[in-house]
Amino acid sequence: MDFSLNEEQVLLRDSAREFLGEEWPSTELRRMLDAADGAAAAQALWSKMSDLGWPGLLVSEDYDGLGLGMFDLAVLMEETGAALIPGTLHASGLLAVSALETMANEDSCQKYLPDIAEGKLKATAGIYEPGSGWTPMMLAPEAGEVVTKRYVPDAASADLILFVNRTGGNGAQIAIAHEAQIEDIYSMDVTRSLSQVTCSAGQLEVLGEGTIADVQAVVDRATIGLAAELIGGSARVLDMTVEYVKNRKQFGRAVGSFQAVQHKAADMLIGIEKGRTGVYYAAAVADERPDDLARAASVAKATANQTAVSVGELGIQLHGGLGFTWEQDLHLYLKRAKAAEFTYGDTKWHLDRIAHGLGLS
Amino acid sequence: MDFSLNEEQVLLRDSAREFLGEEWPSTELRRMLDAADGAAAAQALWSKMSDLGWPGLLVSEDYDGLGLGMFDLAVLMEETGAALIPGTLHASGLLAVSALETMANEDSCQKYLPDIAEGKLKATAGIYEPGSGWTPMMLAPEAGEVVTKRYVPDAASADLILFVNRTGGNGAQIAIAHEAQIEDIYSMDVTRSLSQVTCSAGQLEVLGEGTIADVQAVVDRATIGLAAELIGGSARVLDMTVEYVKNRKQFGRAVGSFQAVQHKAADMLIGIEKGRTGVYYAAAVADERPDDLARAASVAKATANQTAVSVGELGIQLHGGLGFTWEQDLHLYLKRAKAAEFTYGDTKWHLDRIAHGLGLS
Amino acid sequence: MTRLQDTPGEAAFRERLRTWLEANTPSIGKHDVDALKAWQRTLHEAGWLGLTWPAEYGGQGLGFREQAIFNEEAARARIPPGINNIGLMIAGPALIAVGSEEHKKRYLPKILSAEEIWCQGFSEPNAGSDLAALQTRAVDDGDDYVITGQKIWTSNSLIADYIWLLVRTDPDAPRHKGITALVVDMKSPGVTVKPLLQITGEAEFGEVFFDEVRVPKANRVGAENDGWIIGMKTFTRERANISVSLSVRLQQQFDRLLDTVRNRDVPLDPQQAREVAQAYVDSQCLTQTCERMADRLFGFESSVVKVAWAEMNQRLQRIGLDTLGPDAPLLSAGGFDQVGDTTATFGTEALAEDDESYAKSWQFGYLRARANSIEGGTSEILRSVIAERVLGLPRK
Amino acid sequence: MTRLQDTPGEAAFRERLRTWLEANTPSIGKHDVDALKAWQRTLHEAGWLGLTWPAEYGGQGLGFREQAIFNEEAARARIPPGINNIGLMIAGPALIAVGSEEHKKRYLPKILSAEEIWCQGFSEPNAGSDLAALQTRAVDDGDDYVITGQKIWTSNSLIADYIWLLVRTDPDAPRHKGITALVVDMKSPGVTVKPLLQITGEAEFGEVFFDEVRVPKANRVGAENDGWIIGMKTFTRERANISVSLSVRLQQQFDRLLDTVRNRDVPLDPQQAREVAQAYVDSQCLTQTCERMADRLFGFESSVVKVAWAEMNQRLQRIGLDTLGPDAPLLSAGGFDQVGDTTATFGTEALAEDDESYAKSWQFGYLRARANSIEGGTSEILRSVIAERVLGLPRK
Repeated sequence: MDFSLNEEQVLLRDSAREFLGEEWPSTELRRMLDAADGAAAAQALWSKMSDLGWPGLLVSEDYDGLGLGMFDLAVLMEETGAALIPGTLHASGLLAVSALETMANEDSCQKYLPDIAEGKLKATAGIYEPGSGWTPMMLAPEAGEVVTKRYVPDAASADLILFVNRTGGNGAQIAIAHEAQIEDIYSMDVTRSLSQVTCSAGQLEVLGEGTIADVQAVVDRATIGLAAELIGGSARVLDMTVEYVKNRKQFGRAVGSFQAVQHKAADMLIGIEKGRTGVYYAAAVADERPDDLARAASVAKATANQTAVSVGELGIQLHGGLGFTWEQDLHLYLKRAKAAEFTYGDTKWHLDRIAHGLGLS
Repeated sequence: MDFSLNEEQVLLRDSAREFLGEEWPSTELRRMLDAADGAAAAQALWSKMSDLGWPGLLVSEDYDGLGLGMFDLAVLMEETGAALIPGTLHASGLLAVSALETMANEDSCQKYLPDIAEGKLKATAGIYEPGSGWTPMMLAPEAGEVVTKRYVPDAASADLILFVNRTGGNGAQIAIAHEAQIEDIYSMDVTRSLSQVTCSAGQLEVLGEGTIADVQAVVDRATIGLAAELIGGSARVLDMTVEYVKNRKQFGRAVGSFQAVQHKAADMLIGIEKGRTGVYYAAAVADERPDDLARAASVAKATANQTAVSVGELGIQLHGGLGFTWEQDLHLYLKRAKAAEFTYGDTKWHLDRIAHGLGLS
Repeated sequence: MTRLQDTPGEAAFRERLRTWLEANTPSIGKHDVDALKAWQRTLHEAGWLGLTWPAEYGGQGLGFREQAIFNEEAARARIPPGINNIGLMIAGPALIAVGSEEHKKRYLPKILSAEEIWCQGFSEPNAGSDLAALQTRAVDDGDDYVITGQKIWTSNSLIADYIWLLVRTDPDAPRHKGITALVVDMKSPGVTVKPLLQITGEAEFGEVFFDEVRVPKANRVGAENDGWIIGMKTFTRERANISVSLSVRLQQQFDRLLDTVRNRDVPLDPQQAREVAQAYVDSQCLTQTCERMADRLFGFESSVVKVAWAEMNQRLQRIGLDTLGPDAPLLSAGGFDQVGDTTATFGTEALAEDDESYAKSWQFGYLRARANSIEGGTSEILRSVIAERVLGLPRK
Repeated sequence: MTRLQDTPGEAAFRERLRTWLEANTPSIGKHDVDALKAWQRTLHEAGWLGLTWPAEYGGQGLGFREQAIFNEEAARARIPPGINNIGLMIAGPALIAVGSEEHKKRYLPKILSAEEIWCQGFSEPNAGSDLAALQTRAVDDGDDYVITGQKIWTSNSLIADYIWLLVRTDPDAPRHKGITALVVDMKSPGVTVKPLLQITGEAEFGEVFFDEVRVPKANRVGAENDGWIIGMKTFTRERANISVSLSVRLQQQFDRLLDTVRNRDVPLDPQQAREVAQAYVDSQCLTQTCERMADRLFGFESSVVKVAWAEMNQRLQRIGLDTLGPDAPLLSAGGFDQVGDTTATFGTEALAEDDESYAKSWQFGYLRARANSIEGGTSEILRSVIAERVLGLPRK
């Protein structure tokens, strides 16, 4: 296996880091969270990301995208996760693009993907329903008069809301939800918008058909992206922690010279290296060996969940009281990690899927 | 609650510690394990313990025993566990005595308990069967032509082998297994003898009747005793480890001054204090509030399992390479802990029972 | 010998208390300061506070057993949170141990009655685990000290009338030798308090700033430059008292966990059920360990209980949160008196002080528990205390 | 760009190797020294050993990728254990890096052919984690050194022909400056070896005693008193090579775990199934982490892999043991080619060398794994290495 980054990927990573360092420092993030013009901060970032082509990174060149793969996107999403950007890129550039490319008919792709790639159209996709958990087969077997989708990312600012519905048995469809009702729901992760979206069946405009397996594949790709964001965030938490314990002095020495601190920092690094491996592996599988996607995505998510929560907790612990303050950014990473832990399946869900695949249940 | 030891218990503990320090040092234990006259070493210890009345500690004064309770026995068994004595006291003085007192008729108690209390008769009880796991309701609902009991402690040197059988539904009986066939089985715990015992149904001499609940109560008392032995062993492992890391020098200082070592030693102590609490609580419940016995025994065993295995592992780790040698006694404690972990139900079994009792399953 | 049951005297005390609590326990939100003060006064007047304090200062002169029974019954009755815990658990006991007769007469009764709320000023930005590095300066000026500096992590400072303070009186002495303990009126000119917003969105702690604050020398506790020892005694007392109340809090949290999982639509899977059973084992063992080690909890062994509690509570809060399933991280999911709406707003506003459902949610519990292994001595420091002071390992 | 597939050249190499292994892999017990030597010779003659070694010393001059492919295919084919791993993984690479031309020509080919088995003499009773404390003395005596002292934890010492040895040549120099590296013939007069019985009952390691052993100075590697640096290079090489082989071993262990749980009568409960799935995640991630970090494994980052492996393998072995149920601790329960009898005898005899079923049992695996966090650098030392050398935290 070859996990090394090629020249373009190194460039993508380094330029993304530089860009986000300038355009999305903690002060901008805080402006989004606290200030009246919070939405403006998010929109300004989106425009600049669009200039860089990020919303179309996965979109094929046929639809004016960059035509890159999940591995490239994972490299980028480590950086966007490190910077705690809001959810639009994930919702539009990954989830909605994957859903359209996987399930929508040619006309619909022609119609929507170029604008999505350009960032002009912010899209999102609602898949799960109240009570469905994270298992597509648990979606309502056919649409009632009203379809309700839960955990829809970034719907509030989306221009195009897609619904992915089950159509009986293993069938599925993708549709535009016109005149949808959007109700905000709030998670621990205050950096991301989440909604419950309701649409009457008559307002659904079907764009294509597929299978439940297609739905799962769309989510598995989004899962890998989320895992990449978590690992990028974890790496940033470790950087912040290393910086702090190098400089914080107690008992006349840097606290980073105490074994108890050193060994926890070492554990953070071990988790991050392991998690990064899981993400790169799964991203490569998504690009090259889609038959293994489910298991690889579960390996990535299970590992990223464990790493991100543990690194988030340790980061606070090693900052001592300071880490417990709102002012420090650490809690934003922990909350992102803890909220993401439950998104697209928690660790138990993914381990169950792996166990099932191994014939153990 | 009052967990303090009374004067007699302090005396019992201190004298047991002194006695075992003299009579059962590591050299005697090693003689039992390695030498041709190994059985003689175990028998010599048994005779001296009998002189102290230990085999009859639980036997009521009506049958010439000391008439003490589980709390007293737990205090003693911490010491016998610390000294890694062989299994005769557990098998005869706890398991067989409890089985007889709970289920045998008056005549049989009169006939056997005085000799058991005196140590003249070494008894044991076979309860579980191949495939029954640790759940008495899984015993064969009635005796076939041949009854086979597995995991019978100390049967090889026993004078009296009791079988506790299910007799259909919730019924149970206690019987002497005459002319039993004893087949040694070997566990990681090389300090204790374990057998599979087979007896033809015609050779069973029934001594009394009871219920499956009685059987469980007998085992729950034995479980508390085993937990006490595990905690006593853990405390000894910590003593050995503290002594070692105080004296072992690397990098020009005692290794016990390194935080990584200190914090593991602290974790060992925390586990031991928690486990000792569980044992004392369960022993008090056995004496005073038998209705709560099942849950209390499960608390004690779950905690003791976790403490003993973790302390055993950490003891070896903190001794470094030396801890990995056969010559050091540490592995004998770890092997005892690991074997005992599965005896009378492993941690999952006990947590399941607690969960069931809490109405969670 | 009966170990599990109360003595006849204890049983009578418990019965009286239980009856009283059943009749009198109100429901008060944790931010309703006036009502919480009134509740403490009611408790005090009924004779249930200061159980182990001497009668001459308003206490009841009883023993540890009665205090333990109070804790158990208070947990059982789910009484409202204590508004003056620093006074009752830290400053009060410290004054009883080392204060002058005059101080005891002056301060202790009003601590009990909640007429005066106390806070504790030990930690500073550069003196956390390393308390002896504290720099808040007290300059000798006739009958007064003049105090300048900053304290941090001061619970209750936003509502406190008095602060139990450690200051540096001799900057030239060795670190541990130039520290003095004072009682300072929070209304003194030059004292300002700034709320310290935490990751939970609450400001449970504050930062206290001293800008040339004049404090009469009569407010000194113990001799000048004797403050380190007094501080240490306060600490062991803090940890002992915390230990006792911790076990109660863990019991309450476990009951809450049980409520949550029993109210689920979907039954727990075997692993989740075991996680809850393990929390039961942990909470039982911690409570009983506090009872078993009661006579050692004023020594360094209180660290054993504190470290164990921090990790048990962190585990328990995580279990509570994780068992909620896909909605786990959503605000207002799974509080034990969940209001069921999703009206919280984005950002810090979501965490407004009066959002009781959030404050009782598992999200809040999970986040708040992150501090358990930091506050009252980090688990790292306390493990070293256990190793060196309890097990006798060498310090270097 | 294809990341998961071999290049055409790699694929051809893998195909040839797989075919060869299928045709030639024997079944040999781990204590059958002669057969294991013959097997290594066969491997070497077929061109599968020393893949990354220079051709002039019998190697194949290939790259890390081919070595990784060999490791994967060897695991897949379950080839017998290597009899000369210390020579192949530690002494050989160290000689290639720092040995003289003469040494390379003399020793490397016979390491590959297993004509000469090597061991490594670094650790001493008082120099474990603190290797620089080593005391084995080499006294200068004309053309020879005269060596007296003791080494411990010497794998393969009972069958070794040569030992790769660190000795102290200048007792007056600072600790790190008076150490020299030597190659010593184990048949030299004055060398005695004592097996060191481990908690598994095996004597995988030995103690090696040197009583005035004469060693020609020509056997010195590098300059006199330059041994510390050479030793450190050996260590990073050891950890890098161990890392690669570890991932293979973890894969094998996971396959074994899968065999065990699939052969159970009773299906796994959900928690047990998740534990096995977690072991899958761990073994996958470790293997791929080794590949991903390949170019950094000769540096301090090998410690990351070593620490992770030790804990993963310990967890995996425990899972394997624990899933066996009530019979878990019984000897000859659940070996992956379990013989099914219970004829083992009481005490050490149960652990006789030829008890293959025991050696393959989960009990053995559990016990043996206890050493994983000690051997090749304790996890405590390696975590400090990670913190200080990889993350750049201060040393004090």
